[in-house]
Amino acid sequence: MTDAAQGLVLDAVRAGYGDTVVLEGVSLTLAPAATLAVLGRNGVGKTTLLATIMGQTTLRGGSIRLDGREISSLPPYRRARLGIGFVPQEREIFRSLTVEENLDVASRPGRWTLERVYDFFPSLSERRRNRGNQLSGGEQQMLAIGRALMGNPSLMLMDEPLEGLAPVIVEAVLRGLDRLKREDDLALVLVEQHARIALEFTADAMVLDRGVVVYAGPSQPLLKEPDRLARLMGVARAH
Amino acid sequence: MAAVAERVVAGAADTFARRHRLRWYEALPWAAAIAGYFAFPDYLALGAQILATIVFALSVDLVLGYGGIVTLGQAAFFGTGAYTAGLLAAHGFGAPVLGLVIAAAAAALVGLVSGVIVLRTHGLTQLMMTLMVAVMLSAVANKANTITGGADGLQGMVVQPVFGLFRFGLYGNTAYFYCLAVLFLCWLAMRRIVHSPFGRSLTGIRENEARMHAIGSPVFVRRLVAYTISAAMAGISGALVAQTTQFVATDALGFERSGNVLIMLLLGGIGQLYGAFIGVPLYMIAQDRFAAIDPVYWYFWIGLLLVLMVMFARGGVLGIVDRIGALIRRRQ
Amino acid sequence: MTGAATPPALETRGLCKSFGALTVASRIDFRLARGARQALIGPNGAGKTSFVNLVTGVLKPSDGRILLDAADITPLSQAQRVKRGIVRTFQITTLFRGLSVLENVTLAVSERLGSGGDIHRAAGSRRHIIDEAYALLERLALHDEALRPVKELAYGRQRLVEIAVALGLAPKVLLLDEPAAGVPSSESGTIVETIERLPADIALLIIEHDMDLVFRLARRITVLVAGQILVEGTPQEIAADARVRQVYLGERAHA
Amino acid sequence: MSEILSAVVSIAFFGVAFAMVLYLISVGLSVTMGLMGFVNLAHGVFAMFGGYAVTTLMNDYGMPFWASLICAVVIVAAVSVVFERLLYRHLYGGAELDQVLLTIGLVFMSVAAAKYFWGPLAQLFQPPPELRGQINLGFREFPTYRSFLIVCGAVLVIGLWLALDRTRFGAKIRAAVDNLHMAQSVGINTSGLFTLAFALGSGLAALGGGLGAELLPIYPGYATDYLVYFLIVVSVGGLGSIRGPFFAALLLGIADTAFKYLLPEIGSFFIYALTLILLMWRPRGLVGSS
Repeated sequence: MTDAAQGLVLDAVRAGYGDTVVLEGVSLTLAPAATLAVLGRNGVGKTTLLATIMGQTTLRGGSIRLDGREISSLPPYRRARLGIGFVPQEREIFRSLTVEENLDVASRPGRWTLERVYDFFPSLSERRRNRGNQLSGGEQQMLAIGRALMGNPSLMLMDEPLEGLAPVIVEAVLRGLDRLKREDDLALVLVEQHARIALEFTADAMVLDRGVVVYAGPSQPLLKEPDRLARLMGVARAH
Repeated sequence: MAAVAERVVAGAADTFARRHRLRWYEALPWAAAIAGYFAFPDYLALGAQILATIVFALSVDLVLGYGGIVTLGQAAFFGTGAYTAGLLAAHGFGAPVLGLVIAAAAAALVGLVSGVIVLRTHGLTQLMMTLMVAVMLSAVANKANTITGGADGLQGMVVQPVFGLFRFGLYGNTAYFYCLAVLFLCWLAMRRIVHSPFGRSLTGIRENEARMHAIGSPVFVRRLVAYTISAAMAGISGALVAQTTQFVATDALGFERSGNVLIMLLLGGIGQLYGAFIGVPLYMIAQDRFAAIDPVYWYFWIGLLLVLMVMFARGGVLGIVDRIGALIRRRQ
Repeated sequence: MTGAATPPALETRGLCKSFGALTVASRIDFRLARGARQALIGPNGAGKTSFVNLVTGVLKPSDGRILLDAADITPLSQAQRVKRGIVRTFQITTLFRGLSVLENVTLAVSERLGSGGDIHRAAGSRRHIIDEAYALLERLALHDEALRPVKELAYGRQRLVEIAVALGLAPKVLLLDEPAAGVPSSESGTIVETIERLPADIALLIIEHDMDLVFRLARRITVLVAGQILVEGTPQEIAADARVRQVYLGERAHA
Repeated sequence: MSEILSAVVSIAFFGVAFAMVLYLISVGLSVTMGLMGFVNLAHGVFAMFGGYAVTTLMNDYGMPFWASLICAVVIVAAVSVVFERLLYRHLYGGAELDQVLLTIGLVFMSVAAAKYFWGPLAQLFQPPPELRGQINLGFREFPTYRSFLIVCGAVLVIGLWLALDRTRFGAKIRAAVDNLHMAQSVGINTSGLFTLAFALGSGLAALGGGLGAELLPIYPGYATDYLVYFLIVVSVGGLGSIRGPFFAALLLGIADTAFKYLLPEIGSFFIYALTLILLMWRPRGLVGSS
């Protein structure tokens, strides 16, 4: 399906926090510029998957390769510098930094610059002098995405970017993501509770249950079979 | 099969229920103390200081090792006890046991009052508050030098014979056995406390405060009680030192005293009841030997030892003994 | 349903809580019948854990009341509520890790019987407390590991100790916060069985995402969304509810 | 009136000069405690050796005041990096008790080392000729060196604040204090940042120790005797804050001077009591956040 030397490859990854093992043998392959939705109920390991790729969990087994290079023993900052951008669930904006500083501390040379991010999210440009703790939820989300882009990643990990946003803002963020998909050639892993939105947005999907992959394949079939999706996600129960 | 399983079953609960019973090795410190009396008759004064300081280290072990409260100000209670006993003896109330009791009460009162303030906070703030209480008392003692004699020491202490019978003589027999008897009583109390449900709940608070709240334990009250008892014990230690040396100065309240006792405890092993019995003699005997040669060197080496222990041997002597024991058991 | 003669084991009336602009509980009217087997579900950030914290007294409500057996317990502290029988477990194992399994449970039993502050007698001499704790471990098949420090146990076993400590408090109302969280599927079966076998007189509220687990354990389900109760009903009703699916599967606003 | 006014001016003047020294020494401690969560009781050691370096270079090697200051800062900062890499680093995120014990060990070692190399007495410190004597500020004469301390301190404080507010390095430090994990996730090498921040803090302490040698005499007990002052500044100011300790230092410097002037008998008692009360009122310090 893909050239294993390129993109992200996880092989039988076991990982968790301290004593707890959350992921139990997760494998996935993501080609450059591909899009993947990661679905599943709360607590099945979606966030842990992203944190593991980023290097913030305890890896107990398996390997993580980025463009053919084993990165599983690298600290998070090295992974970020190799081209992984991270948009965490709680956004985790640096509160005491201004919008511009939030972007600046993450910047590395490349196609994404302050100007391009401001062009992408004009409302951030208006608030460039405001501190992180003075932003609305939507602005924080845009800033979190913009901050990840400033690192000029080849792979973006996004953890529930629509969580807790008002519908209007959800639309604005989605428009931004659509544009990102069209205009940039980065690969995208999207963790979402809103399964349908995520499936419409991505080519491939993966459903996790209790740290195990229960579905890996194209997104479209799941979108067409809501019952199957509901079953996979454990929202409905198999009778 | 079933019978075997049953025996194992009963075994676990029995083992658990028997933990507070005396073991043979618990007699060792006392045997050593008696042996020391006969073996080193010229060092009884030092011996008495060691015994009194073990009481101090026990008091720290209670709050730190069992209660999980990091304190830099235990000298506040030691000093309170020392000055109480000293001032009593300087004003005609030189009966040692009475002095001890009043000193313990005074220190407990300081512990209770400061505990109400200190124990509401955590982390660095708590650390700072313990330190503040000690330096405040130290400042008071310094400024009230007409009463305390300041850094030169309290003048005119007259300590009467113990129970009116045993004089504090030149050779330190009385001082030695007096301290040994008091230490024995403190050890009994301490042992009882750590094996009591109260002591267990302190360990619970140290291990996981949130869960103690969730099982309905009045965490603050428990800590306050422990802090107060510990203060009383530190006060007893201060009084012992004051009575047996017939001397109190402001260094009784100093930061070095609070720091040194932590080191002695770390040396022996924190939170293990017997750490004090190992760490204090080791430290004080070494200090007596080496500090006589050069006190400057002494502090350098003790500092280095501390750094090395924190980096490589955090359990102290008892921790090393435990590890060797575990190794031997694994071999078998 | 519940007659007026038997008030619910736990009830909240108009329970509100907000942190600044963030509302985590908004006029929650909730009832948990005696001996109930009920689940509380909802997406991330719905306010489930805040609800548990409000009921157990970790958080003080901005408004509203909490009743246990029809008695108002809103002003009571966490410790006092535990004494009245409101007990919780934790989503992330919260145990005395360095202490043995038996000690963990003994601490709870001893606290319940009011001897936790006892300083005079040795803990070991109170044989009835140890025997009770031990019997509890036997019931949960943890007795073989009674003397091992909790931190040496497999995580799945630690989750059982979490329940054992709660049971040591003889709860009337037991709030299980994701009892199987972080446990591999191979071990979660034991936890479900343990919960199924809990005494019938304990009112159980299970906060959980795993629908298999919820459907197996709960006879009623409450769905919490954005600090409000969206719907409450039997598992069948909840499974058929379009709103619940929407919350979980999501729709684009224009779709 | 003039007498009261004169007293007030004196107290303010000497208090502010003292505060500058306290702040320079303590600000690094606030950063290490806030950024790395490390209870560093040995911070005063860096200030002390800064003071020893300055006085030794000036008195024994005849080096000019300014050059000595710069050398002291460089030497102490470099040595502190070795300590950070060898010792401190291993206890980041560890138990508070271990950090306390390790740094008490370092304090003991440094006290002994100072006594061994420099003897028990305080070092002689002579300001350079151009900073001796009195300076007339129009309405009154003030000691030149203290005036210099105030100006120099103010310049350094403004410089430090600007550096932290306006530079990318400063933004990275603030980002790491705010959220360590996220800072790593955007590519910030926090471990390298720690070392740099540590070196910066120690260098500033050395500068404070050297500049302040007239107010806080350099002798072996320095690191223990003034420790309480540094800790007060940091805990009252608020951990991890850059500005908080400045206000705490001003408060402490002026209060200390005022009490010593007005109530010499019980001054320090009131300082400690005031600290206790402030901490009861705001356990996280003046500008500390939860």
